[in-house]
Amino acid sequence: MTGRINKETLTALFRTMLRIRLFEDRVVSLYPDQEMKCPVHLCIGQEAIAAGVCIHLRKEDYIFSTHRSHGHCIAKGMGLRPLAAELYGRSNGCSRGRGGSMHLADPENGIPGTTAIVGGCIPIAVGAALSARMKKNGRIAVAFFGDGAAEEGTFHEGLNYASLRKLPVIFVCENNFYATNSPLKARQPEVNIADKAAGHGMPGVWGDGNDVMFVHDACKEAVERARAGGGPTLLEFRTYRWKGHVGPDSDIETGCRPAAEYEEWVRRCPVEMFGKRLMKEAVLSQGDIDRLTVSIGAEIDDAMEFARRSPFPQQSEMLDHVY
Amino acid sequence: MTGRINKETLTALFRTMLRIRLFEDRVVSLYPDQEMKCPVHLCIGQEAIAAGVCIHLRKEDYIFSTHRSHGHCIAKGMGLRPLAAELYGRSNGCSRGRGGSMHLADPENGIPGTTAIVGGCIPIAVGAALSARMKKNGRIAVAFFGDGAAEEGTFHEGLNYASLRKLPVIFVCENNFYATNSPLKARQPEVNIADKAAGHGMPGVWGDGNDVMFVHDACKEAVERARAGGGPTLLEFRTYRWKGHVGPDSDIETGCRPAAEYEEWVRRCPVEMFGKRLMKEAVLSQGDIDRLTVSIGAEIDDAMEFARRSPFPQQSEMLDHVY
Amino acid sequence: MPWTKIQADDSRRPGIFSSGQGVREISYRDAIREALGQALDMDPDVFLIGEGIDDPGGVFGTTRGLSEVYGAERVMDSPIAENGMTGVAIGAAVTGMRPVLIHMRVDFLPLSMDQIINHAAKWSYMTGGRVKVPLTIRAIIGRGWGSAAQHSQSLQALFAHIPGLRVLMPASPYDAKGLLLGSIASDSPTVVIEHRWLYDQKEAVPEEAYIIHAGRGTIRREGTDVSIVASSYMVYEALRAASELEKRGMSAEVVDLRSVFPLDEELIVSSVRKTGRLIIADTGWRSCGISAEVAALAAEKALDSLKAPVKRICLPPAPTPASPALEQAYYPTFQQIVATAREMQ
Amino acid sequence: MPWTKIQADDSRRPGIFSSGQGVREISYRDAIREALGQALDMDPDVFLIGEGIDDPGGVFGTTRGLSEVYGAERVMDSPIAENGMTGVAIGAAVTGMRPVLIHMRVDFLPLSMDQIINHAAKWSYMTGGRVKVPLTIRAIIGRGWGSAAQHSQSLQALFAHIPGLRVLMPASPYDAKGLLLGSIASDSPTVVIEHRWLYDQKEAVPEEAYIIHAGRGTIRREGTDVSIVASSYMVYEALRAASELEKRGMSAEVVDLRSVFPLDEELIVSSVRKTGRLIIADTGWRSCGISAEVAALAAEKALDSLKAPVKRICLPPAPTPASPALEQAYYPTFQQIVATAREMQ
Ligand SMILES: Cc1ncc(C[n+]2csc(CCOP(=O)(O)OP(=O)(O)O)c2C)c(N)n1
Ligand SMILES: Cc1ncc(C[n+]2csc(CCOP(=O)(O)OP(=O)(O)O)c2C)c(N)n1
Ligand SMILES: [Mg+2]
Ligand SMILES: [Mg+2]
Repeated sequence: MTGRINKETLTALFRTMLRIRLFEDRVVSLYPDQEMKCPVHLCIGQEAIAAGVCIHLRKEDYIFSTHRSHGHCIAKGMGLRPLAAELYGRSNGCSRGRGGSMHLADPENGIPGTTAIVGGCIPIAVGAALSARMKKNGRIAVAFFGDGAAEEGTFHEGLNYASLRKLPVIFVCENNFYATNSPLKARQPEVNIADKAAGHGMPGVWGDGNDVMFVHDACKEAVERARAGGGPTLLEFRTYRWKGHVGPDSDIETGCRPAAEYEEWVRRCPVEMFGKRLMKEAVLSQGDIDRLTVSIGAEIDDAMEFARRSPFPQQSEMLDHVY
Repeated sequence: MTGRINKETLTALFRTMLRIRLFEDRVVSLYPDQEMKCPVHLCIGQEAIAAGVCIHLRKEDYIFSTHRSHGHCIAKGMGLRPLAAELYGRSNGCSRGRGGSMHLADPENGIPGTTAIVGGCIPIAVGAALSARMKKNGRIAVAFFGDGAAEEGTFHEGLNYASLRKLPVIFVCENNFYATNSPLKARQPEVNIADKAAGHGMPGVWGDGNDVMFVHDACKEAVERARAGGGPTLLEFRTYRWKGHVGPDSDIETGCRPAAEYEEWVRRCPVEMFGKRLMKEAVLSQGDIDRLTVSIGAEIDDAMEFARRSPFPQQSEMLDHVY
Repeated sequence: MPWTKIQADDSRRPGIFSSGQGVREISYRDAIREALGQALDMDPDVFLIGEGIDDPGGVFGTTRGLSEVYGAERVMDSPIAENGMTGVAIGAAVTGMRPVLIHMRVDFLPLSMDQIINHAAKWSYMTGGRVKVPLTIRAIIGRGWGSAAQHSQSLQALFAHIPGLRVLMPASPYDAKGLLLGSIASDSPTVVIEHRWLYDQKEAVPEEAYIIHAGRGTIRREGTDVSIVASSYMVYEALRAASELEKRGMSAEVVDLRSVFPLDEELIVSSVRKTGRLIIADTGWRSCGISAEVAALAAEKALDSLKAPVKRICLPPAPTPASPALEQAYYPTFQQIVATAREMQ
Repeated sequence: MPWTKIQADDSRRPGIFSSGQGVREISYRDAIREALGQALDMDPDVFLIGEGIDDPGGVFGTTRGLSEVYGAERVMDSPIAENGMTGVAIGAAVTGMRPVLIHMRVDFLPLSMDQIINHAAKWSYMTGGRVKVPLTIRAIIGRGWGSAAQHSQSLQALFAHIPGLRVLMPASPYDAKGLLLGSIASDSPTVVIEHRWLYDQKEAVPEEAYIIHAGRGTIRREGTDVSIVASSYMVYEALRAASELEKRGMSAEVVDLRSVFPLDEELIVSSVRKTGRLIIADTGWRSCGISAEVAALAAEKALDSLKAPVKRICLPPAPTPASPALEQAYYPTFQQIVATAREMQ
């Protein structure tokens, strides 16, 4: 099943998912120290999407994302040190401490920025694709966003323009069935989000966002289409976030979501499912995974340590970077 | 063909179309006097839609419209006197001279107002439908808007919510293929506007907006659905405006639109086509039509005379009606 | 119209944290929730709508439990579509309802500026007063814990610029209830801006419904040497500054604007005339802000009594930084007010 | 970067309608079109986008012919989707382009407030200065012939409140060209607000490209008795008022703000210090408007030189009426400025 994809790619996919998971797990464990003084929107449970999409992107391709962007940034190549330092509000954070978890940026790695305004990044990604077209630099752009964003006008305005101009952009909707604590069915009629693509004259695909191979394949096609001048694609990946909307705690106890629903999705852990599959197909051994876990753990140790040792921005710099 | 509809209805439809046409023709002839000191967006060529939709509405049902709303208001029951007085900026105009042509209102006839912000009226109509639902008064709401409005986020936001809540609202898109001088193909990918309904889980229908019988039938179904609690419908009627975007002149000479395209649509004049059909099917005679023309002409004479004789608002009233 | 029967408090009542004898004290949060419940009780045309207002958090507690009591048809969750949903609320308002549209953050209002500025604010005027828009929009100013640039804006000035709107900023629980009820009772669109840091403030609040009209400020503390004109959270910094100043022999009067549009010009001018010194402390930015309007008012109507240049205490001209090191310095405190007042002596 | 090679005019050049010897005079409209053409010539990263900008009207002539010369890939028509298209322009800007986004009316900007305020204005700060937004937004104030409430707003104050933005209001053809080029050359988002009634104004304008930076006003006419601080169309009313006042023995100084955010504080303050009287004439509304900010500045920095209360001449607090009978009274003219100045003597 995974055989048509080479071992390096499969390992890279798994490694990215595991890095995201372990990084966020560490955020969970360190957050109670109250040293990361910013809201964190964790993507634990959704790692397959970031990994399966970004594997197809070049360093110079663009991604744009939302309040829930740690995973996307890690998958796109942001270092864990600048990421951690940003969460700790330090001056060598990826956004020099000005952005915090919700506003990560790393232009050298194709991350011009993320925005915590729902739907905000969608037309911006379209503009990056327009820029790539005008500069003829062969780049493509990806917008990551949630199911909630599909309700915003900017979603449709962005799709309409991308399709009109056949721009090299991919719309990746991570449908985790909730926007804060509002369930999808309280916000949208029963239509697949992917099926909104047809109204804008572009292909839309939906499927299991916890299956990294599905994500990989769907996105591969979209990337090929974009690079070949075939225009945009809307991808809807169904998934689930394990933590509450914001912060390190689960919101199941507080009655925000049904426990059974949560447990069903945890059983379908994207990292574990893929790890098992790779072991079953002898791509990786348990030993490989253990070693990977240890080395990533060390990298995270280093990143967090780096962050905590780093200086804060100076108050005298308050007005820097405004213009 | 028209036999299934009774003579009164057919006559009413024709009469409404003719009233709109003759009223706007009169605006064209009087406008050069420079006494109607406001921009006028004429709907000459598009009359079948206003007539074919509003025939199904009760006095207490709501319509909301745009900068191009004379026809809708006439079809919904606004008197020609308050309409004319508004165009002349008089204090007994339908909006007491504050609104002008772009902001007509007549709440007693189910016209809470019109807005010249493209797409602005769409969610407002949805809200009126929500209100009707909450008040259980059996009313429905209609939003009239152009093809350009289908590009605005408010269009999709409005449709999403109407469909989610299955509200009694009908979205009537008058697709005249232009937004100011921008052709549709410069603004939207090639997708029927009606087909955007599917993405919002509601039925969408498109067809000839110059054929009042088609408009009548399509809207009848939508109204029945709305009244029966079946939720909203998107109707796309294809039509053409004979005049320029704004003002009494044609814009063909200035190269805004191809002459051949214009002529083709003028050949398909909705009023003339329907008149001929009614004569052919012996619903009306040429004499009937002539008499109608004369009596409407007299009504328009009266309205314009009324308007010109009416007082202007007082400067001391500048701050009235702000709150 | 049940609204005409409610008592209006036009007294420019001074108390803050006034704990009357035997009068129940409740929090700003609960005062808001009580107002909403009473509005829903009194008038079947009132409904609440907003993203997640029916969830267990209940907009920081201000709507908690209301959906259970009044049902999902009157306390409605909403899609994430601010401009569209504002239009929906306007459509309901122009056809006889009294919607209360609720936003978790002021920062989401820019998405709905079109419907607020171009539609809600102008509908009455554009229809020659034939159609009113009895719409209340609640939005909350966020602050702290790295809320950062997009979750902590204080944008009252944008609304206070637009004729047709009214803009209220309650600082105390008593006012939160009265101003909110006054806004729901009003036939005009009103933006009520709350502050996240005020929700735990407690004060004696009458149980019955009452109304405070827009356009009336109040004196929170009388003084003779300097007027500190503040609103929302800055009223507390101003009061703290006044206490501090008293220790140093300077008597500060604290004016709480409550209504930032329209302003209570009479109250502000008479305070400035009395003290001859004016400090304005606002939660927002300076340029074309509320502080500019109050300063301009003084320059127009109390110039001859001014003994010292007017001073404004606002946010620095930068988006909100995320880092705690910068965030702390970003927000002005009573200390700045104190230092400023002392310079003016 | 071709932009560093252009001459900057930091002279606070006074002339308006200055007809130099043998220097070509062109209209405000043509000055804008020339600036756009030169920007497109100089820098392949510049492009223009907006609803109908390629149509025969060409945004009241300011883009006429440009799509023929530069092609539809650089002078682009656009869907009617202001927030989305602003996002598109921002996306292009953060990835190395210099878009000029064009709106026929200021009134359409409220639809894109989210992308302007929450995104364009904050992107540089939120990314710690790593990513800039070299975006220019042009929008035009409409007036007259029943433009009414939704087609004649003058909303500069809403943008002038937001750190991260710059807001320019050229009054003269020379400035229209220089400020627009300065805005395109700048790495920060800039809102350039033009006035429909200025398009036929003519002035000597150099053929070569030049830049005027944000933050610099200019003295249009020197005087000693009163400072009339104006911008955009009101500069002309101010100049006419100054001539009228001269006849009556009062010497008025006319300050053209040009940049309403940031303001040229030094220039304003020194003028007020000189004359001791301040009238502000703005095209917009009063409350929290540009006029409030200028008045506040005087109360903060020139209080001791003020000989009379500051006066503001703005629109009445109402949406724009359609009726010509009201429209005429709605807009203040030089006569009001004259009457106001005479009262201040
Ligand atoms: C325009 C806007 N409205 C509301 C919010 C508040 N808010 C923050 S995240 C969120 C939910 C977003 O849901 P979704 O897009 O599905 O993303 P998820 O959090 O599920 O990843 C909301 C409503 C916001 N940030 N921006
Ligand atoms: C939000 C907004 N953007 C732009 C405009 C300028 N404008 C006025 S009418 C119009 C075209 C509208 O086209 P369409 O919706 O197809 O209606 P039509 O005029 O063809 O009836 C435009 C762009 C506006 N009024 N509102
Ligand atoms: Mg979600
Ligand atoms: Mg059209």
